[in-house]
Amino acid sequence: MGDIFTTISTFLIGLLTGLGVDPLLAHIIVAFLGAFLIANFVLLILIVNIWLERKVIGRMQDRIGPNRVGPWGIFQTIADLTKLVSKEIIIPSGADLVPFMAAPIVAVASVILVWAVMPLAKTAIGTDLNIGVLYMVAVSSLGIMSILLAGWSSNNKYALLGAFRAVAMLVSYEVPMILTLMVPVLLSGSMQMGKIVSDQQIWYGFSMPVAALIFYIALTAEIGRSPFDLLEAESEIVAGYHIEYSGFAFAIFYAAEWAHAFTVSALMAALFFGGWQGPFAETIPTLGIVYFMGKTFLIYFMSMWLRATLPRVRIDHTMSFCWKFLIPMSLILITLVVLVDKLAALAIGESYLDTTTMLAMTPRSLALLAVNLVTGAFAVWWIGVMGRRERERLAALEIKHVVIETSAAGQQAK
Amino acid sequence: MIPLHWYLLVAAGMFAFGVYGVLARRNAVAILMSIELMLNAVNLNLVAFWRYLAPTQLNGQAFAIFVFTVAAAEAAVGLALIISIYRNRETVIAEEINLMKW
Amino acid sequence: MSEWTFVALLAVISVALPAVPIVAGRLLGPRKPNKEKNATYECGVETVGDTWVQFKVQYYVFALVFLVFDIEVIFLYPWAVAYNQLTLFGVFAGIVFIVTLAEALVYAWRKGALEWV
Amino acid sequence: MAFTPVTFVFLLMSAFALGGSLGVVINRNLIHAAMFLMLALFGMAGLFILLEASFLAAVQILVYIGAISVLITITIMVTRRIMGTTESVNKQWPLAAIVAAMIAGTLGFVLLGRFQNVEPVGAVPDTYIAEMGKALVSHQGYLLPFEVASVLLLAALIGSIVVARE
Repeated sequence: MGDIFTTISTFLIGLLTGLGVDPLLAHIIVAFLGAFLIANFVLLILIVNIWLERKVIGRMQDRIGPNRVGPWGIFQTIADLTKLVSKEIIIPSGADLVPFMAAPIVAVASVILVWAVMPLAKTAIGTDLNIGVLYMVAVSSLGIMSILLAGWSSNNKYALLGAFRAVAMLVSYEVPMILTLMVPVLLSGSMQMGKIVSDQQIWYGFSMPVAALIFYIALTAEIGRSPFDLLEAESEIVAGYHIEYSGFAFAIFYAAEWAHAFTVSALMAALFFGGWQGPFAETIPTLGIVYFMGKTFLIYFMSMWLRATLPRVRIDHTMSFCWKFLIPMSLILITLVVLVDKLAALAIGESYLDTTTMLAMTPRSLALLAVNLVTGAFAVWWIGVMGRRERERLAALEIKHVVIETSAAGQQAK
Repeated sequence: MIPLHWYLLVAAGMFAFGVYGVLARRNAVAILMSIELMLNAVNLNLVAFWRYLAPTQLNGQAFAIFVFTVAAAEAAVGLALIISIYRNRETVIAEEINLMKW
Repeated sequence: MSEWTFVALLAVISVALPAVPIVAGRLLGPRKPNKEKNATYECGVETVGDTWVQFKVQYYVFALVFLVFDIEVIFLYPWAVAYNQLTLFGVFAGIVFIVTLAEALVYAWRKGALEWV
Repeated sequence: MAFTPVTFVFLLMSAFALGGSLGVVINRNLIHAAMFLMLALFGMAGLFILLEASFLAAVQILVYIGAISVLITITIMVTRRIMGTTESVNKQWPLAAIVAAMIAGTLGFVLLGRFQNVEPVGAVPDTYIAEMGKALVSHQGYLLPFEVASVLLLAALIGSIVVARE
């Protein structure tokens, strides 16, 4: 009933086998169609996303945004794309051709491959790997490789510098990402994305708000968005690792970045905000995809909002924030969570682990919420202490600076 | 299913390449990369034997996991040594690092 | 293993989708290279010396600390999957592991290895 | 033996693994050697998937390609100055080639003699990751190696920070 995905795939397989195709081959063909659809969906939705983001950010900054091509400028992205296609792909002298061309392809592939394990609805998931979460992290770590390749093969100082910086930053933020990603795995006792979503009768984002927040910050850094857009800080390293790319090769990098931004919103929705969960989504899977996309776009809107609001953080602050705040906090959080949760489970018994209904999940969620609030309060206090310490350090420097300046001025006067 | 000895032959080939690299390469980083190849070949052997001979036991996988850990630790310390030597002696060529050679 | 079929197919598609337009762009697009155009872009100034400027060791140190934390994934993820079935002792064993990792972080911090300078 | 898609994938991944290894040991340009290393590691991950060790495959990509290769690439870039101008192999390379060929020959001989026609004794249990997690923290399992591994990582970190920063 209402399960459009299973219906279509059984229909297609039936059709193909009816035509005399080998059943194995029929399955492969249907899987191929599904994969083709997903990959194209990820890339084509960018046309909407880019326009939407430019429009939204324009409005937030009291501008109109794209408004020339088509009604409300809706065809702006297509016009841009056409321009990029017709441009020459320049290979700079001294570039290493194969890695230079492979880098944007790896970048896009690493994003699209994440969607293989994304649960779009109860019955619509590419493939529910038993290591789904780990697969996702592994695949997105290939993106780091593509940046290193691009920076190295361009034979450009800025590109290399940008790549080094990007890699240092991305690997750093991968640590809190991996650590907080362990939380959904801990709670659902599985790395399967399908199981993690279907276990969320109460969303993990509600029972574990601090983990969700750390995860979201780490993801924002992973996609290189404001306030962490140091990967392409125009004023510092020109454009970063893709400075020498032009034409469609650049368009591919650009697409990879935007697709990544959309993908992490979807991940956030799936892992912490219940994915396809919603009223009647259990019985009508088609509804699930609507909920999932709705949540994804809401989170995506959040990241647009952040981008329009926040200025860029300095690179050393970015790194300290990761290593000296996010990682210690996630370690503390995980330690407390496993300890309190296990003690509570031993105290309450079997019913504690029940995830079938919202009511059954309430005790566990409350326990976890308490742990999270305590950790969150500690985190707020801690960041206050660190901020004060940094300000005092800077103030001390300022005084020294003034002293040197005055003594230099004194010498000049003589 | 793919026969077991195919995997073992691939592992043996990789191991031999690694041996050649360790013995013949001059650059210390290249030697380290060859060592990584040999460790990987060993891992492939472990996993292949696990799959064919003892899929219900955990030993094969567990051993492979510890090999991973040791490989990572080895790479970290080895590369740090190479960087340190480079800074002191301006070279990463294994033959030129002969201060301790009698 | 059959569940990986989809991943393999998606991998082929996700490589082909960007590769085809890039290759087509190279073949069909305009192609008029000249010395000026292909020169390294440095905001109009001619580039001086090798691209291979010396890099700081600090990049290595960050990658190193990252490596140590990345390895922990191998151990902690299976532990996390088994978590709901573990005894209190098992949970403590995992906590000891995490604390040892935290010690590594504290050491790197105190040594100033986490400073970006 | 029938030629199935699985055979094709196996051959492709073996080609990646072996070709990548060859590239690592003969390439003069170290950065290219590092890229070949990544190719070899990727092929290895594919072989792990064929062997139904999907957890190890993911770890292979995450740890080896995502961390160790990055570390190696950064080291090459940091120590680059005199690279590429010198010979890539030393004077004893013919001897090394002979030794390697002998090792390969001996291993191949032994393997072909002993391990042909081995049939898998059973299927991999679905819950093996959870089993692994339980074994890692139990007395009967790998509790001691598990804790020692964390100490090893701590020691490696301390050692390499001290060495790299003098």
